[in-house]
Amino acid sequence: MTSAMTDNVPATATGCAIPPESAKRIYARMNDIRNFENKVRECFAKGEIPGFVHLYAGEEAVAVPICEQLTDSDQITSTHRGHGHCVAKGCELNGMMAEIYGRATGLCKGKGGSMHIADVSKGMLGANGMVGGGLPLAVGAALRNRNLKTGDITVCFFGDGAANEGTFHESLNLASIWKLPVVFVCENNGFGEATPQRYASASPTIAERASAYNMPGAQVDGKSVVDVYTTVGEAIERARNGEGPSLIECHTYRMYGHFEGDEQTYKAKEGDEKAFADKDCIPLFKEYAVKHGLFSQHDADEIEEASIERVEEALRFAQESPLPSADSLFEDVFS
Amino acid sequence: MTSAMTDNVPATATGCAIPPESAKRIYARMNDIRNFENKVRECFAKGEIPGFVHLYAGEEAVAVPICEQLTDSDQITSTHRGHGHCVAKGCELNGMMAEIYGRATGLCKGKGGSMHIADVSKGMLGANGMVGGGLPLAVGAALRNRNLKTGDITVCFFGDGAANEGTFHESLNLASIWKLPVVFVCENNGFGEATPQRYASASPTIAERASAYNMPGAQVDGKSVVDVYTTVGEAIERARNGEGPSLIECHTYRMYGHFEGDEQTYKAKEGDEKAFADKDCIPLFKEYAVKHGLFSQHDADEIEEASIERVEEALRFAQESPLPSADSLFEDVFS
Amino acid sequence: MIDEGIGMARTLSFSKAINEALAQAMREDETIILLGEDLAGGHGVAHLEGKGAWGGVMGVTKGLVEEFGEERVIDTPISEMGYMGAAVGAAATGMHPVPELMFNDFLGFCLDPLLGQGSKMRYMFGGKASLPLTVRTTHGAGASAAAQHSGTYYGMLAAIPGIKVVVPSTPYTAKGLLLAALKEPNIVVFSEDKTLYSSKGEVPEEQYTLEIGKAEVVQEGADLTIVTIGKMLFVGLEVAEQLKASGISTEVIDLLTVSPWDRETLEASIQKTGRMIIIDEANPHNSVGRDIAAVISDVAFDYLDAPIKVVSAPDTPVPFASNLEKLYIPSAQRVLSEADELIFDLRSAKEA
Amino acid sequence: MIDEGIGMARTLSFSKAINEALAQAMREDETIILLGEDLAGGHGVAHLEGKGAWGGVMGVTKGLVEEFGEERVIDTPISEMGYMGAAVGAAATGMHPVPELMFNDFLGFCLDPLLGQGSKMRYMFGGKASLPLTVRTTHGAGASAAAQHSGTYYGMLAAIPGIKVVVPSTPYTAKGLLLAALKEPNIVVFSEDKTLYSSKGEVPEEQYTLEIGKAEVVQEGADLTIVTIGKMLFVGLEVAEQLKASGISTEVIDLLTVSPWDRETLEASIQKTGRMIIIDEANPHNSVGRDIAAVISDVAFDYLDAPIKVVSAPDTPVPFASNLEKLYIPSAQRVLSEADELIFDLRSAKEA
Ligand SMILES: Cc1ncc(C[n+]2csc(CCOP(=O)(O)OP(=O)(O)O)c2C)c(N)n1
Ligand SMILES: Cc1ncc(C[n+]2csc(CCOP(=O)(O)OP(=O)(O)O)c2C)c(N)n1
Ligand SMILES: [Mg+2]
Ligand SMILES: [Mg+2]
Repeated sequence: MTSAMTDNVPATATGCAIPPESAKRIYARMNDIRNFENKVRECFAKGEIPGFVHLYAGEEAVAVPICEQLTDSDQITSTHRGHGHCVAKGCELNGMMAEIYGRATGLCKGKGGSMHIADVSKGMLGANGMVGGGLPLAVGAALRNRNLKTGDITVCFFGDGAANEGTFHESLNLASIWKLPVVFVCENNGFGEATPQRYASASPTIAERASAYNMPGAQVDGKSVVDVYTTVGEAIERARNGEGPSLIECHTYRMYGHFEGDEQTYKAKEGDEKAFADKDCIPLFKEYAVKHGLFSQHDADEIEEASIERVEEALRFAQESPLPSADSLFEDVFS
Repeated sequence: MTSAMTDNVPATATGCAIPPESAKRIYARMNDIRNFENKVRECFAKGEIPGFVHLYAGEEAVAVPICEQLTDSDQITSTHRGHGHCVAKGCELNGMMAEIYGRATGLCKGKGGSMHIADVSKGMLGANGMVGGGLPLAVGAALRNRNLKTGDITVCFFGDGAANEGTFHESLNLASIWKLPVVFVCENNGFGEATPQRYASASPTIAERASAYNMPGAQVDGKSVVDVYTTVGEAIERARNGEGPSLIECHTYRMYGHFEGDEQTYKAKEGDEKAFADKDCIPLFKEYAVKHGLFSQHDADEIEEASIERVEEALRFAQESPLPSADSLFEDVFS
Repeated sequence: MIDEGIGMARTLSFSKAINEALAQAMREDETIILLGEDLAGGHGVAHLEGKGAWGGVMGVTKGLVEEFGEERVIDTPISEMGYMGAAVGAAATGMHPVPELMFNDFLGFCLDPLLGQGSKMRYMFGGKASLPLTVRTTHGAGASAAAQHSGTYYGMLAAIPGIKVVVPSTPYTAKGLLLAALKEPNIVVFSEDKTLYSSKGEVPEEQYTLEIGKAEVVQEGADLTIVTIGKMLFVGLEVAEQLKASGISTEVIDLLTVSPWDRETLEASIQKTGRMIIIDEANPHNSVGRDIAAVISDVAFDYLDAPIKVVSAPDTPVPFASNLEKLYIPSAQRVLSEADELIFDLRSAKEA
Repeated sequence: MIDEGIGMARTLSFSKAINEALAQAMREDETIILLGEDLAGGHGVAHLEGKGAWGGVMGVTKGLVEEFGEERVIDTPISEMGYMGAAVGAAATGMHPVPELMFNDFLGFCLDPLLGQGSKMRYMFGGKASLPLTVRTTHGAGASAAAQHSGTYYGMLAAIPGIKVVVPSTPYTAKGLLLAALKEPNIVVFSEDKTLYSSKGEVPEEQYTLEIGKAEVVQEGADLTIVTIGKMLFVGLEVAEQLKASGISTEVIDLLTVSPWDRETLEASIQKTGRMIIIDEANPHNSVGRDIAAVISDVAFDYLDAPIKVVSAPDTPVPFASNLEKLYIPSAQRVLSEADELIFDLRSAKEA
């Protein structure tokens, strides 16, 4: 691992490790997440979507470049803010939108909703409404990878707030003593609900907790696709080589509220926090990619248009899909 | 705090901070624990005591010099290996022995037994059969101390094994962000049941985990009364002064098995571990105390005799005490 | 703001009634502290100094940090086991903590302080500890919150010796029961149906307590007893209303305390009516509803004119899709169809 | 060592029967892994290399690490939430983990993986996950282990949709049910009464399965049905024996699976006998015993000659003192006294 892993300042890009094909897919998926989320937000405001909806918008540069480096048989665990992880891991937008609409054609037949979208066949082990609930699951998936010697690895996404749950402690300790192929990715967006991370966590950074588990820890600018790609890429490499787990803290920020309806009075209106909030990872990446010749402006235009079309199509699909049948209430409790 | 707090090698005594009166009381209580435990062991082997019995013998130099620096209104939380903490905090031997015998005159009317001896009036919040269960309780007691501004502090005893429970993580984090008057004392006896700490914990020491909670951490030779007295004394001082929590790891060793009946095949038969095991904190402290004039050999003889007599008396008291009445089965569920 | 006269009942929402009970009790008893996630919110944010960002995820504790400060309205990290255990430790040393578990579905993160520690402490210590502790939490489906945020688990807590469990149904019962809990030297779990928060009702401004362990006969009747828990009161009343058309006189009893539940009131009722339906939104097995049915079927055996019916959620997690969730929650229609024989017999008897 | 012939039943202890089931299943299915505290013990101790120090705190898993190695018999740190959650994650990705929760009293440290995650996963995912997971744990008073190590909490787990719960009573049922659980694609909690470990019984050497969800009629009878859970079988048999002297013919049914419990067998029995006593060592409220009583009182209402009696532990934690603990556990004497009316009537009827 580079020294960035233990450095206190976000790493900066030193070159481009991202192949052009990957860069295009990354850009497409970042757009898919943003467009999908904006659409969900719009339909939630119209009252078409019920329940709790936690949007990932603004954090695309975390999940997407990480999942780009995973195969379908690698697993990820997710959070209540899971739409982004789903898209990044390759879940179908149609099935996702239908799920959020509670339709029979949803990825979970409409029985899970926003907080539980899953597609195990894609290695997406489910959005998870329990904060900290995904960490032990990731340890288990990684244990399976170790025992069955499949070469698969597991990426565990969790928030800065989740890092104060006991499951964080137990899971990192277990993964370390068993040297499991897992990468713990903390999405530090500065808040757990309305509570700042700097109040809730005794340690200034989450990354520095890695040393308590004898594993490498690093911080990275979570708005930079390249930084995330590179640093987490090294951790993924470590995991694949059987060198054990790592903890990477990605500094990011929610574009919207904790959930839809949140007035966000706790967000800074000026200063460093506001400046960081205003950095948008999507145009930043486009600019970088075009400048470094990963794709052209024309490619970008095409990708953007196609993404909008996909999301429109997903919405149509969801809206036209049937509700689940009454019988399905009783199904799927046991195999 | 001294540099010992962050040093990787056990601190050594640099002088004697223990007043002579304290030294005598410490020596008496160490003897009380040892004699009490040996008696319990003997009576357990004879079949007079049922259930699970976890002996503290060998670890006296941890609890006693710490509790010597506490008042009756300071609180401690304890573990399944709680007899030593009880004696150190001033619980009556008669009531303790009667409790272990399940008699009506026991400190808990015979309803708690070895694993639940408590005397809230002495600030002893109970031996605790749940590994890691005491840590959050200590945070709560310390929160009470802070809110009611009583000047009391809380000492939380827990094992190396307990340091892998999520409650360790959550409790240290809470205590730190709220700057509570609590001292976390890890009794690292090298094992959790039959599992070595070096396997179960990813971090080589427990003390180094303190930095994840932004609090001072130290290791100390838990067989040395003076080292424990001094280092934990500083942490107690910190707590009393409102400077927040500390974590002290006391290296110690069980004289007997995890519980009575354990064959202890996992213990080393030679080498460093065996050498450390063979160091007996009680004669070591006597030697030190006599040499430094804290008390005389004659004082020591008297203390030893009186202790044996107290334990004999406690046994008589227990054996002659009545069983709890049948009605008491239904009592004490609610206030 | 509204009526200020003592003894005057104003119309308050369920959540405001709870808020008022907390504030009134906290003014009188400085040992009461609140602990939970975002009870205030925004702790440490400069421009919010002294003000909460949220006042609870559902706004129930709004304004309390402003009045009582951050030492008594304590925002916690997401550490349920830690702060619930701390509440037990604080209670054992003389405070009266009121931890909030945002959703009872998170019980899996903080059960030991309740099951392993708090509920057993007084007993294990031979009576030498008191646990004045009020756990506030929420339950219930109907908010499209899906399987992990919609469960009804008061029954799981009611199974534990050493814990009392209260389930209010209206703003009036919420305030009176919460004030009673805040005077109890025991662990009381106070479980609020999240879909009731905006419901309104008359609530006296001054303090009053409702006895924990006492059910309320909301409507007297002669032919059938319907026992309800929490929000199911309104389902029970709807059923009673529908049966009235057939001349059936229904006694509706709001259980209010699910542990210890009020055997006396229920027995008196069944001795009069001979028939009982219990409506409990929890999953069916090992539920409070079944507990009551088992006990009343035994002790009132000779008075029973029909088997006791328990109407509950199905034996499944809570589904997300709104149409399924609606089928999940017991409704008047479900009660009528599950108790069809009993009702048919009653109707026939009336007609005869 | 003992008999080697296929189909031959040897006398084995309850714990050895469990051990044998684990070993046999692990030989055939490499996805089965065991996780728990000191299942082997002494991990990392040089002079124990490849050998366990303990083989489980009560010796149940002795010898397994020697045969299957440390990758499949995994000693865990004291991190119940971590390893129980890991078991769920491993199950969802194709393993069949067998986590051991040393005492069911520690449920408070690991409930979320069961309540919040595992039991709901398949449902929330619309049927797109399978959870082959067998949780072994222990329950029961009688070992002077006091309040935190003696509870009986299978009822709490049986209340959760999506979890099956099995309680074996004998070495034979233990082996057959555990082998069945190890073939199930669902979460099965296998709860062992710790005071039964040294009990002996006939056990075939080869593999066999007993159907999960099926009760066993241990003894047929015509006048009274006694339903027992786990160790309570022996209390039930003792009662039956005593009643025999009065000419009362008792059907004794060993429930074996407490969720889903075998309604069919119980209904058939009560239709024959008209009287039922259920013996369940759990605390009374919201227990499996009361669940059965409620359901059977309803569905077999017309067959009941007397109220169904549930004999259970009192509504208290488990006391330490041996004399109190003895009173705590349901005994034949307690059954006879709590069901005195029912038995008096039966006796009178026989004499008449
Ligand atoms: C066990 C549990 N506790 C509390 C909650 C309520 N809750 C939902 S999201 C959230 C904040 C999570 O913060 P963080 O982990 O930083 O993730 P973020 O929302 O910032 O992405 C909380 C407290 C929950 N869902 N689960
Ligand atoms: C929550 C919980 N998990 C497991 C156990 C079983 N158990 C009792 S003592 C013990 C070992 C504790 O080790 P440590 O904390 O180092 O304390 P020590 O016994 O060495 O003093 C274990 C695993 C328990 N009592 N509680
Ligand atoms: Mg966050
Ligand atoms: Mg230890």
